[in-house]
Amino acid sequence: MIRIIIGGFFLLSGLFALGIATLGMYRYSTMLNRVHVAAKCDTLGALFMLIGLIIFSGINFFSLKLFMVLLFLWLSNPVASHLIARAEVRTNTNLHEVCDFIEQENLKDDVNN
Amino acid sequence: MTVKTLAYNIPFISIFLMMIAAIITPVLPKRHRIPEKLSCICLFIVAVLSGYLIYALDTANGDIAFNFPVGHYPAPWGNELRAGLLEAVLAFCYSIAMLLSLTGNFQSTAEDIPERRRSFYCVLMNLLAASLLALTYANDIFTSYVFIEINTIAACSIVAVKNSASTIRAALRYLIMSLVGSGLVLISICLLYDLTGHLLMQPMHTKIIELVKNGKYIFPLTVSLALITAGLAIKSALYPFSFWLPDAHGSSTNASSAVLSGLVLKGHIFLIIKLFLRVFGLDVIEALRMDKVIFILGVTAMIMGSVHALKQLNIKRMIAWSSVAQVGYIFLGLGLNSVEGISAACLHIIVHACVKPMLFTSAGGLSAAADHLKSLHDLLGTFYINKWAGLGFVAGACSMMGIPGFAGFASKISLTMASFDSPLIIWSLAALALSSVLNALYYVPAMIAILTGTDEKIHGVHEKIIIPLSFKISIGMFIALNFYLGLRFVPLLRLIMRGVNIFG
Amino acid sequence: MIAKLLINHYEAVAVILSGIGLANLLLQRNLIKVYLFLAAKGWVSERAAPILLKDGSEWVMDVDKYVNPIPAGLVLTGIVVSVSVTAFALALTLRFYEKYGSLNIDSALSQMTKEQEILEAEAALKVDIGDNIS
Amino acid sequence: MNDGLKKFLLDFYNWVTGNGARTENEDAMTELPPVLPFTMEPDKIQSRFHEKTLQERRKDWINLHGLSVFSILYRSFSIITCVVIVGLLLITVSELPPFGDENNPANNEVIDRYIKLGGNETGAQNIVAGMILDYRAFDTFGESAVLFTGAVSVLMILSAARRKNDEPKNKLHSGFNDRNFLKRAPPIHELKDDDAILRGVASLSIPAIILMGCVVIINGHLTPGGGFSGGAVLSTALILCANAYGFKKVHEFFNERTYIFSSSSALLIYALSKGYSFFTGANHIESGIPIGTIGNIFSAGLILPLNICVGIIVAGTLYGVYALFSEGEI
Repeated sequence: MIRIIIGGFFLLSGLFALGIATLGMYRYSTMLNRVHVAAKCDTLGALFMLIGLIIFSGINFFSLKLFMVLLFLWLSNPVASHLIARAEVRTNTNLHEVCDFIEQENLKDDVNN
Repeated sequence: MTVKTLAYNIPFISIFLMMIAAIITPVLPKRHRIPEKLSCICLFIVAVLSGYLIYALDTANGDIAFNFPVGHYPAPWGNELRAGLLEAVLAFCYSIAMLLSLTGNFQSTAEDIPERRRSFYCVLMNLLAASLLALTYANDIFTSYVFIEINTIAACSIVAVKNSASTIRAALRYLIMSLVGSGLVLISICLLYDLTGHLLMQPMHTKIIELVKNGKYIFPLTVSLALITAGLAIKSALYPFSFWLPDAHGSSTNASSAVLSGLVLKGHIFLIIKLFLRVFGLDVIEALRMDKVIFILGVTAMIMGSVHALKQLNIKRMIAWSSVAQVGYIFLGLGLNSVEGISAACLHIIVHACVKPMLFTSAGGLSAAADHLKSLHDLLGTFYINKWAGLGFVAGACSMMGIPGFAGFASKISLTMASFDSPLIIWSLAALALSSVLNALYYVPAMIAILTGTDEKIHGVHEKIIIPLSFKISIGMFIALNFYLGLRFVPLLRLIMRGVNIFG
Repeated sequence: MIAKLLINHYEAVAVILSGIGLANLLLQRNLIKVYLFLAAKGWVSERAAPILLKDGSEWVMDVDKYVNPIPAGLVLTGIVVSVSVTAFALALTLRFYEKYGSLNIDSALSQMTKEQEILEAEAALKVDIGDNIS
Repeated sequence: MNDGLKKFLLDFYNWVTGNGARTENEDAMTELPPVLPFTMEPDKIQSRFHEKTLQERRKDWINLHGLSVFSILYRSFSIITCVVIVGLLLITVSELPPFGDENNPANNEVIDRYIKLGGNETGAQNIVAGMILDYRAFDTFGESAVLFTGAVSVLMILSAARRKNDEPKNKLHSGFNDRNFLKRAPPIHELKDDDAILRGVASLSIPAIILMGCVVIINGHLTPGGGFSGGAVLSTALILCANAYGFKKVHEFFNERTYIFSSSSALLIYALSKGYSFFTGANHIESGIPIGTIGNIFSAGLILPLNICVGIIVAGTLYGVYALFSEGEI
């Protein structure tokens, strides 16, 4: 019983995070904002969902597989979002019109200073 | 025919030979035009084998068609190929026509396509040949779909091989139209499978007969028949769906035009014939009233194709529109919905497969004689510069007009004979007459244009162009075939009729 | 009819999707969007749920336990065909874009006609000169 | 040169190309567009631009308005077509045998044999693998050939032309070329600074991905999966490697030569082995290929090597297509 409650709590919070992500995709208009929302909420949502599922199934081979899925999602999802954002910064020539950002060379200088 | 002779294995061997030729071509050295020679040799072997198959089937007593299970499992479980007289004749004709159009355009291919691409071009040609043979022999509707897709991709890319702006655009439009066609075919195959539970043609046929007899699922059957016919009609350029054709066939390199116009369209049309005869059966087709639709579309294509061809000044586009008209003839024969009509349609497939590549090849030769210009004005007097191409064009044009003694006459007379037994006799005769007149209206001026020349052209005061031996041989063979078909078509027609009779 | 459609809802959804794909193919003038049709085409065949081979302590070989395997094969073929056709179509589109600077097949068409007009004018000029020389 | 005529010709050219208002500028007059061959004597050109005939007017009208009229007609036509087709199909679907019913026509003796005897006849635990690679292997062979055809076409269209950088012979096309736009966005791997994050993750995950791909391929006859899906997994490993370490790194062990060689030979092995089994099957000769016990890795006769061949082809092809699109060469 307690397992169902905890697992259900995790599943619901995962769903909540994913819903926020979907909302954010509509709410924001610029690419970088959208990537930000999608990356954070998706990662969090996936974590909650999978934890919920693991709790539901208990400790067995199946939950090991779920854990592997979690591991790879956490590896790949942030990196993918990072690459998308990077590509946007690199290729969008009108980026300074929508947001302030520091050029990478300047960034390096700042760090050095 | 249960004896496991060589003839029994020929359908399989010919498909596999072309496939393996395609597979090993990319790793072959590109020097000395080895890839092209390999495809020519393989096509020649396939032609010889198919000729032997015709002979074996013709002289066999009794049953003259056999099924070839591909793999260790019999009919409803494994794939199957089927070979009869009709398939053998078509395979023979395809391989000969493809061989001749490849050899005839040996030089123009080399001029149009850089060496690095030519090896890939040969791969695609081999795949095209394999898919045509497979479409001819396949006895399984899903196998047919897979090979249709191979055919589509290969056909679109041999259009795009020239890499000029117009060919890319033509290839894109061709691809988009083909995709619509294959989408419809796929949906229809899914529906048919859902209704009958089979993918092989014969079990499907018995099941469909049963369904129609019980009056079950009539509407889905009609829809799937309509969809698959429409899909294949788009791919074979039946008139209202044929606007992609002149671009694709008119702008690509000569060998591609010849093969596309002469053979690729025919592969899809033969699949329609197969569907009508072997999957649905003529009675079901008549009950679902598909034959009338096909007849009307065929007549429209015959007339509108010629009308469009009349407007063209570019010689290749003119020949391409003429293909649309000729496809109309085949559909007219199909629409008659009788064994005679379908045999005449098959004869016309063969005639067109032998004549259209010749026309494209010789048009290529003529325009090469006029600095690669393709307008009829620029071709004035080119007959005297490249006499072989000129002769080929004249023979082809006479054949397309249906002058007795040439190949086109054979199919036209058999279509006329076939329509005597049909209730649609008046319409079909009127359409045949009108379309012949229209054909003459654009082929005669073209002939006059290449035959009238200024004095210096007639008397040879121009730079000599070297006509390669392969071109001469190919045009010579084409002309010989043309006369053979025109003068001795009765035995061939009888052979085809025997084939169609055991086809269903 | 609606009730029957509800029973066959998988098929109905597949059909509607393929219709949307077809509309895209015919309506979109942007070539990239056109290829959405292919994705829809893949769906058409994907109607029946495919495989499972269950293993008790013995091999269960009973018809009731399994779903029809043939549609799975159809789906697989459909996917592979879609992949290769999409790759080919995208390659052609890339070339097209390099030649015309546009992904719109219609505007490329109008450019084409203008181009041809200019070419014709050029050719006619050549003919004029040739006449004068001779 | 006659100035009035020159102005008229320029006007005409601008009218044809649709950029007016430039004629006011005197400078534009001296810089004639390079496209038209205006080097000829103007009195020879004069004959070209005479009073417009009816046919020419029709042509002009079509040039101006034809496209919009055509597109309206085309749009309405295609919408009607689509609606009709979807409606027809919906009616058809409502009349189809109900989904998932046991008495469907599709549940017949064919399926019976596949399921009942499939295991013993093909030796494959996965019925689908047994069906596509043994019962209906000819279709699957065609399918690999489709992939091969697609790969060859893409290779032919993209790689050969781009390397030679062959400009269209006709200068007229150059106006519509916008190559610079394509080059504006440099691919990520071309930029100088290396992405430490990507590299770190790639070094962790590439071995795992390769392992996964191999498992999927090798267990193709036992579990869902097989050559096609496993090959797709392997190709992602190659693509990730290329993105993290640069295409040059991948070139060291996988270039166009190796691609063509590996996929050709894999397909050749596929074709020959399958051809052998087709041939023996049709002629009722024992093929002599052991089936093995169901459930073992080494079972199911030819299915395992065939899956490996298909995996090689698919992995190479998918990576090759990606490389061709982003690099222009494999």
